[in-house]
Amino acid sequence: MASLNCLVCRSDIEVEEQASTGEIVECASCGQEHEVQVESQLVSIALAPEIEETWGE
Amino acid sequence: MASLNCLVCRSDIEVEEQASTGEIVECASCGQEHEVQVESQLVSIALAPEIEETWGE
Amino acid sequence: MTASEGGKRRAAILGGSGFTGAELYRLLDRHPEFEVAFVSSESKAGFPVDKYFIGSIHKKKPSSLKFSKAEELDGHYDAIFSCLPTGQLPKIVQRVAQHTNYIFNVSGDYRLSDTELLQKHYPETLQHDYDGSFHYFIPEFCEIDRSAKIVNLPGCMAVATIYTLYPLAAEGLIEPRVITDAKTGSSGGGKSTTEHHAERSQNFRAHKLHGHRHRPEIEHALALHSKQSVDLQFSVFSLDLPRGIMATSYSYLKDGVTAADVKKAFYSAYAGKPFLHYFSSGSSTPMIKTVVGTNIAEIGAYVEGRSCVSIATIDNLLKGAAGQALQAANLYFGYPEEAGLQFNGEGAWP
Amino acid sequence: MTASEGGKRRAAILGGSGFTGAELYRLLDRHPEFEVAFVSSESKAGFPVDKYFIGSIHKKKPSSLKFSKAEELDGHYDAIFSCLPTGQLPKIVQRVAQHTNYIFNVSGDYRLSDTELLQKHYPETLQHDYDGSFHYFIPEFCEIDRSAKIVNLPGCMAVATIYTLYPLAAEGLIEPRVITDAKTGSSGGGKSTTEHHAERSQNFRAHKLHGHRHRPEIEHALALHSKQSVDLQFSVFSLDLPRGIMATSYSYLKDGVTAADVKKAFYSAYAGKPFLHYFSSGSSTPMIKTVVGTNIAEIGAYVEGRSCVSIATIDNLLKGAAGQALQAANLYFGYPEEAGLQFNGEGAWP
Amino acid sequence: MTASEGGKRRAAILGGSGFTGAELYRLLDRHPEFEVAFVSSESKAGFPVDKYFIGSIHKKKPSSLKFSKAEELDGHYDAIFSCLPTGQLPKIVQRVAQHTNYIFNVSGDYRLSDTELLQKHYPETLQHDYDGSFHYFIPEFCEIDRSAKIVNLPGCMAVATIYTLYPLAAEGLIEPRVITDAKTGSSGGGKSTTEHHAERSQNFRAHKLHGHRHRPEIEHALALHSKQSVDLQFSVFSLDLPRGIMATSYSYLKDGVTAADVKKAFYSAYAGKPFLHYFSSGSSTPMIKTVVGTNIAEIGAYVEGRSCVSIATIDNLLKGAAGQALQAANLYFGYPEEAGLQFNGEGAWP
Amino acid sequence: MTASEGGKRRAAILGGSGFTGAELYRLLDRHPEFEVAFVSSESKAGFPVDKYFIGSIHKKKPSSLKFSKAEELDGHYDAIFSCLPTGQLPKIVQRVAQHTNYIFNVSGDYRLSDTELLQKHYPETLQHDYDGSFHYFIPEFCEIDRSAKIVNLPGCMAVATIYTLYPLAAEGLIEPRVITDAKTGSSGGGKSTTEHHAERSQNFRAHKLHGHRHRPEIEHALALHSKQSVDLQFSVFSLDLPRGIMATSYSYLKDGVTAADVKKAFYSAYAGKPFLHYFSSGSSTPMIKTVVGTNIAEIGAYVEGRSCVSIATIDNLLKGAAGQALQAANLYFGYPEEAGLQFNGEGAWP
Ligand SMILES: NC(=O)c1ccc[n+]([C@@H]2O[C@H](COP(=O)([O-])OP(=O)(O)OC[C@H]3O[C@@H](n4cnc5c(N)ncnc54)[C@H](OP(=O)(O)O)[C@@H]3O)[C@@H](O)[C@H]2O)c1
Ligand SMILES: NC(=O)c1ccc[n+]([C@@H]2O[C@H](COP(=O)([O-])OP(=O)(O)OC[C@H]3O[C@@H](n4cnc5c(N)ncnc54)[C@H](OP(=O)(O)O)[C@@H]3O)[C@@H](O)[C@H]2O)c1
Ligand SMILES: NC(=O)c1ccc[n+]([C@@H]2O[C@H](COP(=O)([O-])OP(=O)(O)OC[C@H]3O[C@@H](n4cnc5c(N)ncnc54)[C@H](OP(=O)(O)O)[C@@H]3O)[C@@H](O)[C@H]2O)c1
Ligand SMILES: NC(=O)c1ccc[n+]([C@@H]2O[C@H](COP(=O)([O-])OP(=O)(O)OC[C@H]3O[C@@H](n4cnc5c(N)ncnc54)[C@H](OP(=O)(O)O)[C@@H]3O)[C@@H](O)[C@H]2O)c1
Ligand SMILES: [Zn+2]
Ligand SMILES: [Zn+2]
Repeated sequence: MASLNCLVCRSDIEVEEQASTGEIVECASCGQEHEVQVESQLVSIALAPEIEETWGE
Repeated sequence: MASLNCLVCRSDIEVEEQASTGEIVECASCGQEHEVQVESQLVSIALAPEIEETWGE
Repeated sequence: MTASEGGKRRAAILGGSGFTGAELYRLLDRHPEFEVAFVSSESKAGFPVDKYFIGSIHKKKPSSLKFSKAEELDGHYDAIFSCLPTGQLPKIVQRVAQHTNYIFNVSGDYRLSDTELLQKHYPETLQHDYDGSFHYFIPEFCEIDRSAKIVNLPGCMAVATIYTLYPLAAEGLIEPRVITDAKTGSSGGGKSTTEHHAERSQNFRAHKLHGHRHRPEIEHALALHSKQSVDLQFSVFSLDLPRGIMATSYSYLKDGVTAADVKKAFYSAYAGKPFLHYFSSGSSTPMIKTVVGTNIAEIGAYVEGRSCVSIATIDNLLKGAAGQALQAANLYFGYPEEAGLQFNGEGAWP
Repeated sequence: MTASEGGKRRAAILGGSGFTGAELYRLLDRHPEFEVAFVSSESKAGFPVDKYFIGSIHKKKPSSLKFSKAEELDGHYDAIFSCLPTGQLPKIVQRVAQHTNYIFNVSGDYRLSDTELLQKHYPETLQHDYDGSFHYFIPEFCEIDRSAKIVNLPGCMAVATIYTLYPLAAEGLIEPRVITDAKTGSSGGGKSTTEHHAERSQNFRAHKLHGHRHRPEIEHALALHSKQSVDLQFSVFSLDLPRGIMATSYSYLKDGVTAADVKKAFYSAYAGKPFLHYFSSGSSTPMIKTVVGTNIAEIGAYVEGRSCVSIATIDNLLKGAAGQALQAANLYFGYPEEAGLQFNGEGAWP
Repeated sequence: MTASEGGKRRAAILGGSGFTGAELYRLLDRHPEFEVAFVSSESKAGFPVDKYFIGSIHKKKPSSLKFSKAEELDGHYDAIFSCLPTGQLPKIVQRVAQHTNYIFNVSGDYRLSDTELLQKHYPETLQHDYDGSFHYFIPEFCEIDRSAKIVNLPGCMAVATIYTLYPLAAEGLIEPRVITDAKTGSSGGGKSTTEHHAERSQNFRAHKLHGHRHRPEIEHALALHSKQSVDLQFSVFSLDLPRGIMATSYSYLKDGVTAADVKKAFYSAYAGKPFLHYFSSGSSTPMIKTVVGTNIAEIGAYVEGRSCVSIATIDNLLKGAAGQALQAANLYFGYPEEAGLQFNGEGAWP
Repeated sequence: MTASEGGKRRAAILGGSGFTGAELYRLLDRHPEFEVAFVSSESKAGFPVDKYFIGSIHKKKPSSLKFSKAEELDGHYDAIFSCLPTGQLPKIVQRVAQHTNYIFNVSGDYRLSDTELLQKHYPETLQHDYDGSFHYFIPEFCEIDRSAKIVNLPGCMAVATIYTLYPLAAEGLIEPRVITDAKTGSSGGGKSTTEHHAERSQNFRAHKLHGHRHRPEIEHALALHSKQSVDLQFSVFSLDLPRGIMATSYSYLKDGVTAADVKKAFYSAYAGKPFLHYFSSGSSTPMIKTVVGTNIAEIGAYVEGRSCVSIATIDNLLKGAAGQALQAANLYFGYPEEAGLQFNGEGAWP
């Protein structure tokens, strides 16, 4: 279980040991989605991809 | 059981004894809806009301 | 409360031939726990309900129920849904109240309690005696009060605006001066309108810039549930769309309040509410097209510096009226909040 | 056929980031018996599917599935739905066919069999080897043929037109010369279009007056199921609407044929078909607005003297493509025909 | 004929507060030779004309003219334009005729002469005495008849259809059976409609499939000017647009008639007519968007084999009514045909 | 300045195949004093201009002019109108400037002068040398500066917003914090867009809530001409319309400022400006429909208490771009301000 911080509101985010890259975890305080990244056992998180909109203009 | 004829295609339409005024019966050949009318035991049918549209113009 | 034979609760709809009445009929007709036993219309009395509603053309077994005049209301109903024009229910409320456990009212009649404001915006409410009690009810924020016979739902533009401001006001995050620029489709005015299609079509124009009666309702509702009061400029515009509302609120964050505080306020207020979809992450913003035909409110808040833009979109006839009323009834009768309100069409695009 | 773990059948979508692919994803995602295990897109490969689809914004648990390139297709699928642009499937069909029981194809590739017509309208089909068999399948008229690996669905305007003419042709009621004036919304052309919103908006114009490739398809399909052949003039027009098709067919009744004969032909052909709503009685006529968002075809036939006007409306992305394909899959796999295709939003008005 | 002081001709508009009346007021107001001296409206009588018309908001010097009741008509006018609802002019025609040289009538009252058809479609015309003479007048095809006091303009959908068929019929190129599928915007029904914006919006539906009263008018007009008669199936559909008509006619060429014959017929009939733009070459097809706001009819004819599709688009309020009436008046008074009918806005795109 | 033969001034259009370029071509083509001698397009080079423009289909004598590549620009022009995408003109400005007296530029390149803001919003402007001078020019507020070779017109949403705020800021009537909620049609983004008609249609959504590059332009322009500066929250929304902008600004009056002060400020600023129609009295409010196709800005200001709502509507392609540029050229060359900018279509309703 890795303990990380929300990239928006700094609240603690718990990521389970067996989490795998690409999994989405939500911050429990502000709802921000993060994408889990596991590299040689090291767990980190990045902001999750946003809905892609191609509105033009 | 009254035996009547479809007002559109003339096919037989069976109306059950206990049918009451206002009930809708469909012709089994052409689908036309009819409204049952019971007057002093006498059963007859009329074309059922249509969807009422107020489109203007 | 008595359930009808077949175990379903008996429901009546007053003003059932109008836009919101038709939607309520459609929703109740598919609801697992209700059955519609009475639908009023003055002009269509005697005409079969399922032959009138465009919404019933795809029904395989049309019902034999006919419209009745409101005065023919008789017997007992578990719930009466009133979709009459504002000002009509107060005239008959004493009598109607005797026939039911609850009146779920989508009109404006019992949304305010201040006598002066009532006199200005809802004079009929004052002019007619009603010795029961009533309750202003937003499903997501208000306590269920089973002692009140009239459960009055919020206004459609009012509630969209409240969704944009509630977390900000409840947490006391913003300066009092707030501006809401609301845009609405044409069904918001009901079936009787003098505005021609050819005039509304291909246009965008102001509907009411000052003095809209949803303004005191919003201010009042926020005051009830908030740490702070707001001083609202509320203006409404007309879209060339049949359905849908967007309310866009502009506020300034108090000194020291951050974008993360705003996110936390919205998330904690709305997470878990089945029909409130707060866009917690990033770039998505509420649209009208994706809420039309659903009971969902899309909500987002976007901060830059101290400036906060918060937006909510709803379908005025569903989350703004009929769906909201059914959601309330579900809660009052102890049914799942989403019963009869999930539409598999959600998500069709484009 | 092998069902996947959890008992659900594994489905793949090719061309899953387009308009029809998105609808199929939405439908399969809620279907009780299917699970989507692969979605192809060349341009979005690697991007999470539920982050791309507007239709997924209201999903509570986004899936972790990502788009893959079509060439990455691997393993076995109970059903592969192909939503590629016309001309693409033939290039990879030999390989794709090895990974599935059935390919349900919404493109035009395997709708015709005449070599000359194929050469003219679907040259790619001829240019690439395919040693399996295929089957043109309209759910309401065609027999299930489980020996064919490719189940090719009809064209969207073709099928709307066929619904207007099938009973007349099948019973041999009309003279051969028939005219169809079809109108379509803008999603019919797929997500890649060069037509600007500002150009299509507030306009109504001809799209293709002669030579549309749905014409031979219609003539062929009617010939297969009919006592008579028709000689069709087929013209298509563009509506300022995102979705929906109306096909209006004009025919002349043979001498002696009556309005009642026409009614009987339509009623006997369509009564009991779950998605074909024939307006048997009177004044209702098919509209686009009431079929959008549904898998329903509204159908009517209106006779005066010897002149017959028959009309069908459908949603091009549902009954014209994704819904039709799922309806076919339901029939092929022995599920209820309506599984996953009932939308509670049906009937919303206005 | 007497010209008023300042040299301008005095014009009156009956039914001047409606859609076509407002357009006529706008056109006459800028016309170099006419001045509007009387505008009738029953409901707005006494109200200043330029305060009522949206079309006048940009006028720098609003006129002081007020609406009057039709019965207040007095004095002499060079031209009276009648924009009353069909059936109203016959009631007052005897009196109105005394006050003018010509009545240019956009209603249907004096379009037909067959008593049986009048009884069916325009009963008021028969019920009221009128001892003068009248003339059905399409500016491009009909002779000026200065002996007739009533110059009756064609119906808006009728004239669009006539433009699609006239060259074919006049030259006797087609088989008699012809089909016209016409689509119209919502202003075609006038300002009093019961159709709600929310119902028409986002829809496309049939308006009248059989029995439209423009059908006998078209058949009659073509017979007058043609070598052959046509047997017309005429159906009308409703567009979600405020203005504009497209008439699409489907005909079969007689044996031996070629595409070149059709081109020659259209070109020789329409070349040189200032408001008829025949697309003689290539791929352009008539659209609604490019004729709205103009007095132009776009016309095209497209042949494949023996099948001919001919299309015309017009603005129903201009070329279909007010513009056509002014064009007629220009011809009757000997002014340039285009006077007051050139709009520099033509060609705005998109 | 040299006039061409025939006495007309020679004009060139860069980026002439786009939306604003096409409008400029249409306007100049009818202008009494200009003749278009060069039109650039990279993709259409060699194609006849009048065969490309939809706006030319009704021209009786198509011109023989063909599109050229921008690099082929040669000879001398009295005026060059640049309608290139923002960022393109700076790349070639040194060369272009040698061929003309003035460049009227509708792109954003030379609207700002602050280096930091340029770096952020218009980096190309900084990256390319230009040793001449330029001038930001709003026809109604700015002095003519004939020493500047580049006359840069304002942004379309910027100028609509400026019209709502200029009198308030110029007279110092409001508190600094101002909010503008702007709505725009789809042609605002130019002909190359990735937004599909089916996606924009039947929707209303946010386009850009924070960080729009018209914001610094507005703040800057107001500061130049005003007693006070404003701190603007500027958000933009997308309408399902091809053309038209509404900017709605919300401000608070300073203590002691009255509704009458606001009226006086607007009236004195705008009375007499030929294209600014200030609704000085009463209940009229600006609409999009009545300005589309015109060079007019409708403007209104509505006060209740200390809250002021001011609104302006324009056609983005005319008053927001091509019309504005021609109005500027008229002023620079000493022609009547309205030359070539009066459309008789003004006032068509509905
Ligand atoms: N439309 C919305 O988006 C919306 C949203 C939230 C709340 N509301 C509120 O909901 C209420 C109904 O709105 P709506 O849009 O459904 O209106 P509507 O379409 O005009 O329908 C009104 C209904 O009341 C009936 N009615 C009219 N006058 C009546 C009278 N004097 N006595 C008894 N019945 C009468 C009408 O039937 P007959 O004419 O056949 O008699 C019709 O059934 C209004 O108070 C409105 O403010 C509407
Ligand atoms: N739209 C309708 O109403 C309708 C109705 C009936 C039938 N159809 C048929 O259904 C098919 C799909 O239509 P649509 O409207 O969904 O089209 P669309 O929106 O253009 O989608 C096409 C899909 O194919 C992918 N694609 C494009 N080019 C490709 C290539 N060269 N190789 C592999 N994949 C490619 C696209 O993904 P990427 O671009 O991300 O790679 C996208 O996922 C067409 O054959 C059409 O005729 C459409
Ligand atoms: N709209 C079209 O596209 C079009 C095209 C071609 C021909 N037409 C024909 O033109 C005529 C007018 O059409 P419209 O669209 O302008 O109709 P409209 O908008 O309904 O206007 C009708 C006018 O007549 C007046 N009026 C109504 N009832 C009257 C009565 N009983 N006695 C005297 N005046 C009365 C109305 O004024 P008040 O209500 O203020 O009294 C109004 O000024 C119709 O005959 C129509 O068929 C219309
Ligand atoms: N649209 C509006 O409402 C509006 C309003 C105010 C200001 N503006 C500004 O006006 C400018 C033009 O806008 P628009 O809407 O007319 O755009 P547009 O429709 O995209 O037209 C752009 C024009 O520039 C040409 N072009 C494109 N890329 C080029 C390049 N790399 N080099 C040279 N020429 C190129 C195009 O021709 P080819 O593609 O044929 O080469 C076309 O003629 C923009 O800066 C815009 O911000 C627009
Ligand atoms: Zn967080
Ligand atoms: Zn029958």
